[in-house]
Amino acid sequence: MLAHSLFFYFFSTITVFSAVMVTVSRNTVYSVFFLILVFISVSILFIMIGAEFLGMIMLIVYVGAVAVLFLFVVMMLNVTEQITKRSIKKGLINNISVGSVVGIIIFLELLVAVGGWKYKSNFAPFSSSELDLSVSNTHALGNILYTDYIHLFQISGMILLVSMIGAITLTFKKKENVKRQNYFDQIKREKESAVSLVEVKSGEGVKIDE
Amino acid sequence: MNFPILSAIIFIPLIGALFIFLTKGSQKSIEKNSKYVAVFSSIANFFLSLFLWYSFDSSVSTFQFIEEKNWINGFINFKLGVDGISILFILLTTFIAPICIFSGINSIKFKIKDFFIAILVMETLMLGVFCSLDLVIFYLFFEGGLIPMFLIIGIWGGPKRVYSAFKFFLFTLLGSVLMLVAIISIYWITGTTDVIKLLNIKIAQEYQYLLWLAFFSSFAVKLPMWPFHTWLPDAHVEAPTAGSVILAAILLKMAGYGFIRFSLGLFPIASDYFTPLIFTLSVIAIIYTSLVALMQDDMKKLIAYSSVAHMGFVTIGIFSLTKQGLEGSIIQMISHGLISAALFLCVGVVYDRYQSRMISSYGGLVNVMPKYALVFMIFVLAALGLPGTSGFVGEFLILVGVFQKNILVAVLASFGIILVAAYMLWLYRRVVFGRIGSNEIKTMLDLNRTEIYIFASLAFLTIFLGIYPEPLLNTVDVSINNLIDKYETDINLNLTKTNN
Amino acid sequence: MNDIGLGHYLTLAAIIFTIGVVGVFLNRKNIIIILMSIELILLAVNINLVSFSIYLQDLVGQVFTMFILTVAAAEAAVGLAIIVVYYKNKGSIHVEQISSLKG
Amino acid sequence: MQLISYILPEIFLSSVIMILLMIGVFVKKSFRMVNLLTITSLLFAIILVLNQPDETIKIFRDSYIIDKLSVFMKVLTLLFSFFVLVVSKDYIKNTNIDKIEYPIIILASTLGMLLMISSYDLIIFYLGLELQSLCLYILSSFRRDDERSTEAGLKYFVLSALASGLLLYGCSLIYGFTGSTNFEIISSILSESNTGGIFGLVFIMVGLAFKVSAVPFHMWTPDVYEGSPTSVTSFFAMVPKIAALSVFIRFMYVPFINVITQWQTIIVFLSIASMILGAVAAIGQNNIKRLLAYSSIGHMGYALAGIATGTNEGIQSTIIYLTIYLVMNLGIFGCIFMMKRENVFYENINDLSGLSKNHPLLALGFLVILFSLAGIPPLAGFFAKFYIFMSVIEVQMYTLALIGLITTVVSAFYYLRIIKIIYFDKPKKPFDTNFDFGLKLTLAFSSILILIYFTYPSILIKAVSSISLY
Amino acid sequence: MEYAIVFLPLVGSLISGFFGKRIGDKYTQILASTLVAVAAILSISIFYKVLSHDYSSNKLIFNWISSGNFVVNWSVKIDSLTSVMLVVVTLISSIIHFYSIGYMNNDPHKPRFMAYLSLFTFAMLTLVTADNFLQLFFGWEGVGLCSYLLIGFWYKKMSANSAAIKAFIVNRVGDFGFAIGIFLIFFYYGTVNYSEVFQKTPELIMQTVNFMGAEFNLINLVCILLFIGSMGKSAQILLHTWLPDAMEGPTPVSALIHAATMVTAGVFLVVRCSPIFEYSQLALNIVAIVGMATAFFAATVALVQNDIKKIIAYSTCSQLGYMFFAAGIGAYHVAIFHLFTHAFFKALLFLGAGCVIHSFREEQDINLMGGVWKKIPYTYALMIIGTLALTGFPFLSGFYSKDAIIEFAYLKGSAVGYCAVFVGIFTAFLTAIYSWRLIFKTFHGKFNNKKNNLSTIHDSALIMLIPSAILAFGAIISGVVFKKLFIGNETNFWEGSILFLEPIKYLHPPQWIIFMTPFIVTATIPAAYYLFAKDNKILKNLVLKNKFFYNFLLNKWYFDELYNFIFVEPTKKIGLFFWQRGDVNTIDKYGPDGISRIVKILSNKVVNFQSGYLYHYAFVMLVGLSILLTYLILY
Repeated sequence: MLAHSLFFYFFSTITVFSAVMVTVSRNTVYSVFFLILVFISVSILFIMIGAEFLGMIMLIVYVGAVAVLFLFVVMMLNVTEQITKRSIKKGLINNISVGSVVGIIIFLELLVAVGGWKYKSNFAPFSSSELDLSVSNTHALGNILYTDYIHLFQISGMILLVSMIGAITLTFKKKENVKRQNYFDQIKREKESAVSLVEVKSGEGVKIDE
Repeated sequence: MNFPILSAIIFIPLIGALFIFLTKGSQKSIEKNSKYVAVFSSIANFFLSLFLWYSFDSSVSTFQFIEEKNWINGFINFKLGVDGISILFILLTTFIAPICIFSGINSIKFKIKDFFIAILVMETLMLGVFCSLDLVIFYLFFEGGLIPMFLIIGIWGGPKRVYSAFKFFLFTLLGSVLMLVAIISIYWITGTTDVIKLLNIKIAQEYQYLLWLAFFSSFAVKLPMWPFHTWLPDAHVEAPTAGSVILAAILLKMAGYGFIRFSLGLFPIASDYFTPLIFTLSVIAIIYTSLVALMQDDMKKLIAYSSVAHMGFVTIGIFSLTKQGLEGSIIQMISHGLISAALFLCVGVVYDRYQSRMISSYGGLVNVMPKYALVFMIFVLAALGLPGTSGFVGEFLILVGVFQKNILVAVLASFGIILVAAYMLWLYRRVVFGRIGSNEIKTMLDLNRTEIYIFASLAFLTIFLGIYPEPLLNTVDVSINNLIDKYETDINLNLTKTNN
Repeated sequence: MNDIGLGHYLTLAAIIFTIGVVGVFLNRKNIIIILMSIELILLAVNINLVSFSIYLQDLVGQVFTMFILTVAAAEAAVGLAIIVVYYKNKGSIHVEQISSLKG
Repeated sequence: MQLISYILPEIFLSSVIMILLMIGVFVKKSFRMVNLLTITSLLFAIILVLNQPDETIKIFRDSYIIDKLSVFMKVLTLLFSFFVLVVSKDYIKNTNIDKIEYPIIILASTLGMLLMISSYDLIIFYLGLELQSLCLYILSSFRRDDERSTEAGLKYFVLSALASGLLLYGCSLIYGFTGSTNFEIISSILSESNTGGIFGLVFIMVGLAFKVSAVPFHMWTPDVYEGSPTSVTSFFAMVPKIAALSVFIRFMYVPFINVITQWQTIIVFLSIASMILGAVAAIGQNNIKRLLAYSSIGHMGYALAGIATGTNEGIQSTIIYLTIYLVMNLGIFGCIFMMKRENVFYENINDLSGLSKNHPLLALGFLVILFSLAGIPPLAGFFAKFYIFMSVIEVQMYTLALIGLITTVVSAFYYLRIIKIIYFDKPKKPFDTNFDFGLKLTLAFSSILILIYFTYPSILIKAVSSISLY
Repeated sequence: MEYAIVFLPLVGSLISGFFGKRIGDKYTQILASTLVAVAAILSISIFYKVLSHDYSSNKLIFNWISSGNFVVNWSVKIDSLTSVMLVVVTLISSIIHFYSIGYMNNDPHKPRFMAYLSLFTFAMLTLVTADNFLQLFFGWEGVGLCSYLLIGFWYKKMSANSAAIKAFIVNRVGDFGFAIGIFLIFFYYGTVNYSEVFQKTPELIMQTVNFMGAEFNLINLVCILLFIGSMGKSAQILLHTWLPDAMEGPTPVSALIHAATMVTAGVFLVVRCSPIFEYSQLALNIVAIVGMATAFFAATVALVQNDIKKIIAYSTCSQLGYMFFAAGIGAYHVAIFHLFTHAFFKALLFLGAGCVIHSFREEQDINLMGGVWKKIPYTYALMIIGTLALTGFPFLSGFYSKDAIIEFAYLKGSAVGYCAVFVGIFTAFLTAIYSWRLIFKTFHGKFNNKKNNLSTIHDSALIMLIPSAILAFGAIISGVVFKKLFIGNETNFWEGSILFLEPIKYLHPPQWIIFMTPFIVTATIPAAYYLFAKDNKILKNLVLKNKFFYNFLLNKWYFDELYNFIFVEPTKKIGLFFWQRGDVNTIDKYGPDGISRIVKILSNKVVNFQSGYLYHYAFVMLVGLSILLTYLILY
């Protein structure tokens, strides 16, 4: 129990600290790194409380893919160094204190919700898919993911497809002036069409590429 | 009789409008054809409504020619019908509409096709107001009138037309949305919006006051009563002649009709309770606007203010709840419909020729336009309630009626009659008499044939009804009796209830 | 103090959530930070769900988390794509300069 | 197999998406074909939806529901996606966004909405929501060379992601405090003393309010409407609202029905705020799309008022309102798609100046639709409002009704302003007239429908009268 | 026949009005005059019938208004009073119709003039033949209208138009009272028909009524209100200001309307309502006092006026005063008798004045005339006859009627009566002075006119002189002939139309009273001749010494200025105030315009709020969230 507490406090401190650093650090690259740190520590917490599949997935998906994507974009756009000069724009929200007040209010309200939990006596949860302690977490998840939740799985596939299409549509630019190899054309080529004779009048050029 | 004559009357203009909408061809032929269609459909409608009047049985107090169709599933029926009160307004509407169209032929210079459509649609909506026997249908037509009127003011209006059109639209819309709340509330309170049923249901007293006020807000703006009247002068001033005519002759009457039919009919106790309010506002309207009218330098504005004053008479007449007062109000509304229409046409005549509504730009018109001077004189006199014109009958009956209820109000209102004479005659003097003001006036042409016919018909009716208003009085007689009887029983019932 | 229960995890989630939320609107740097803040918010949700799931002995929460992870990844991809496109047009992704649409 | 037939429309759409993707990739210059196929497949999907059994069916362990509401809403969604594609054909071609991805993404987003509409479980709801949101992010920044379009996309993305973050947080609370993600179970467990659950409710409502752009979660709306390509704006203005509202209704009336006192005031607040802001803010606008954004905020305020009543009549009135609103918006966007001079589209209100002179029919269309949007009888827009107020007054929410009516008057002002510009001002250069037949037909269809709706207003009542959740 | 009398003028009017241009000036004039003349002959025959057969009738034309128990008919009621009025109206009218043919010779609008005159005659006839108050009111306003039209006949003259409007509006003020009187009558009697009202009056003597917050006796109130109407129409003091101004109209108009007929409608009304007035001593006293005040006031003003027509107008005013105080002391028949004779001689005076003006080519200032009596002898003779009749020179018509008034006043025996005697005699004296002043200044002395040469001045055409001569004849003999009938001791001519509650005492007043007036009147002639024609130094001295008094009279006791100050200007100011401050700056400013301004300001605020910054938007969302959460926590 003590170990649990120690680990919890340790990693949650790291999590909170890193989360703060994500938003306040001046260098965007650092922000990404802190984000990775957040993910790592949270995934450790997940593993600690028994959701080891999710913990691992989190490492893979977030740290391995998402964060790297972030890093990639940050590098690509070359926006690592932030303009440090303070904003001179006036306005209520530019004031950090007001923002923090709102933030604190929201936080306190969330705590009220959390507190609501404490006062719930003998709460009997409805459980549709109870944890089967005999199998591992991954196994249990796998069991229901492809049976009961197959439709969700399919939908998430659709989501990924769409995001792929979207990312491509938005960023992919066909370069017009670059000559590309076209395998099909190459293979399809017949002997007859390989060479064609053109009569060239003097003084005029020939268009090669149709 | 199975022929749906009311629907026919309501929708003939609409069909006419549709025809005009669908006319194709060269600019000229469109204009010509649409002119014919407009004139034909409006006049045909007038004759049809005359026939309606002819076949109307004025000895029965119930609604006649009732048509009922299932409309909104389950709760609202499309119900039409007329009684002695509404039939007169139908006649007025179908009579004024052709006049507007003729006036439009004379004075509208562009988009004449659209103009006819607007007028005919307007006619349909106005007729719908007077025919409908369901609150929702009534509201539908009542509000729908805003659209064509807005366009008429805005498209064919004067220089400040945008402001006026907006003011007109928003002001009246604001007034009537409250009525919508009230109508819906009535539905939930009583379970119906059918006027005939509602007339026989007693709405609980505690609801009546608020409902009455909601209806009042709509009618008071539309009528208009002081202090909700300021849209009227603006709208009138900027509207084209035909627009002013419709506005003054019919649109304002919708509110008066509403007061009689709904405020009195549905909320007798509240009407009784709020009568002092109405009296106060009306008396203020009569005196205040008469004084304001005195100082106007714009002809149309002056007439507009005088309309406010005249409608003030109407309201006190209605809420006097005496036979004379009510009948007087109805006659006053009809006659004001004729007279104010004619007065606006009079202004329109000179406006078409000289493009100015300022009193100061005229003078000495009688020298070049003697026929015009005569016509104008007749209607000025009718407006100031000279005996022998319909204006007198209405005003006098109203005052006789009010006198029985509240002497002070009657006296103050009569005071308005003096002021009316002052500003109308002053107006006439400045415009028509005196020396010719400018060279342009010298070249102005007198009334043409169409104008003469228009004015002659209006003048004939004005004087005829002034000398022999019996046809109108006979028509409304039974309905009014019925209304008053019902009202009084309701009041007495309430009195005994509170006493016990 | 000793007993680490659900409340602790929920509180942690709440803190991270708050940081994420505040990060969205107090951040005056570039838009990518905002994206990361949003990732923080999602993370907070995940913490909530997982801890509930464990506490309730119910797998649905974890399944939910799975899908949120998926969606978050997809969202990040699309979001970054949009940022890239925007950057190409504008030459900057500084939050205070993104205001050509207003009023 | 029985199961498959219930989700046939969804399966059909997914497969169409894949097939079209294939076609698009492998057939050169295939935009026209893909577009056409998308349009036809939407129509076909409507048939499939209508073909579903006429009873309430729950599948996938009660996480997916097919009932009257979902069928009606799905038909609307598909129908208006169809219309949006039809009317924006010209526009897409002229603004060089005629890529095959465009119709496909619209299709995918439609699929997402169908899922949302039918969802009976938090997870599937969330996935549907995200599917459509992702598509919308992409769509709004579809003119990737245009700074405004991409800015719109960016803003929409960030705010929407924030909103779905909040929504998810709410979902997690609901899950935690009721132990389930299924709507019915939530409904049976959630009570007023369940603070956490109620907090979850608020978070979820915020997310939904964002989707229907209710004040104060509307901030994205004007910018996104203005910045996005008009075809996308028209999509934004119509289709997602259907899904969002039906989900709103579903949430309020199924899982949260027992805490009605809690959410009722919130919705009333949202509704009033939206009505007021929608009325007030649109007044100074010059960009017609931006104006319509505010207008749609206002309209959603009215739609929410119907939900706030907590009665079946309320839901029905909201649905009727929504339907009529969609028809009107279809019309108005049809008009906007006609604001084209020499193949350049204009979106400033002043460009309409004197339209009535050069294009009387188009002007008339504008007139009818704008008056209808303003809610003036006897046009359809009036009936929309009328039903809403009927249900609002039935439960005696007079304040809501009064504020609603007064904002109607205020908002009439800016509709009138457009009419004024069209009818009262001096004409400018005429617009092009070479429009797509589909666009013309749609415009005529919607304006005539609005115009003659009063002759048979029962039609919608009949259609929705069987919808009841309460 | 009754119908013919009433409607022939209307027919004439309509024909000349609408078809005058087509028929031609001359035929129009002849037609209109003839029709009225026929009416006159018919009325004389009616009069004869009444005289000989006690004829009376009430013919219903048709129902005018019937609303509940408010039932009013169009009708022609004939009784003795009506028959007298018929004769006066149609006779004078037809004479003046003919006269106008000559007078309006140079006017381009002859048909219109004829139409107005005939229309007026019609209106006057409906007034006198009414059997109910409403028809009376119709005629009442009808004559007012015609008066308005005729005063403003020369529409190019701004002053004429103003005078016309003034006439109409002042009359309206009177009508205001009249109308309220009618309302009151209907309210308490339930009818407005004479016969029923008169029948019911005795039952309602004790009825009190709460009117404008005070308790009144019904009958008193009704009578006073009706009398207010009369005051307006008959130009009694306070409401008299329109009459002198009305002289802007053509002279035949002044003769017909503002001397002989219309202005006497007030007297007619009081006499007609004698069955009510008889029950209200208070009202009668008021009538008498107002009458006396008017008689005196008008006579003083007439003393110093310079416009020939205005002098006669004030004289009319003064004579009307006589009639009223006659009625006020209960001598209704004498009032009518004076009305009758006055119609002749006053019309004669006006027509004479018209001839004079004609001769001087539209000159009306008597200071600019003089010394022409030889040049225009016929006119001179007519004027002399008229003046003699007016001043009450023995054996001319005025003598009988005016003396009768004074006698009856004396016989009344009350304080008011004695007062009336004094005022009557003194006013008669003043009348004589100003009348002779007019004659002498106009016809005697030096020729003062610059515009015209003395040699060009000549008598008017026969078409003008002959009608005048007829009137002169009437002015001479009407007193003698009809004295017995109208006010004779044994006359029962008025039975059924005038009610005398207490039978009149046919005593004779003391001799000195009878002789005093003729004596004064006769004695004034030479004095006036000396003052005005021979030696005007005394006069000038007198004027110089009493400058203030002179100006006071010259400016008609400053009534116009006073009214202008009290009513006209404030009304305009209030109107302007209501318009500018009320409508524009209050109702509009804070009403529609104010609201729209607020909405616009609000709109700007909201639009500025939409700053375009992402963090801003997010912030708003979160604030919204926290508000909702806070609300729920506090809730």
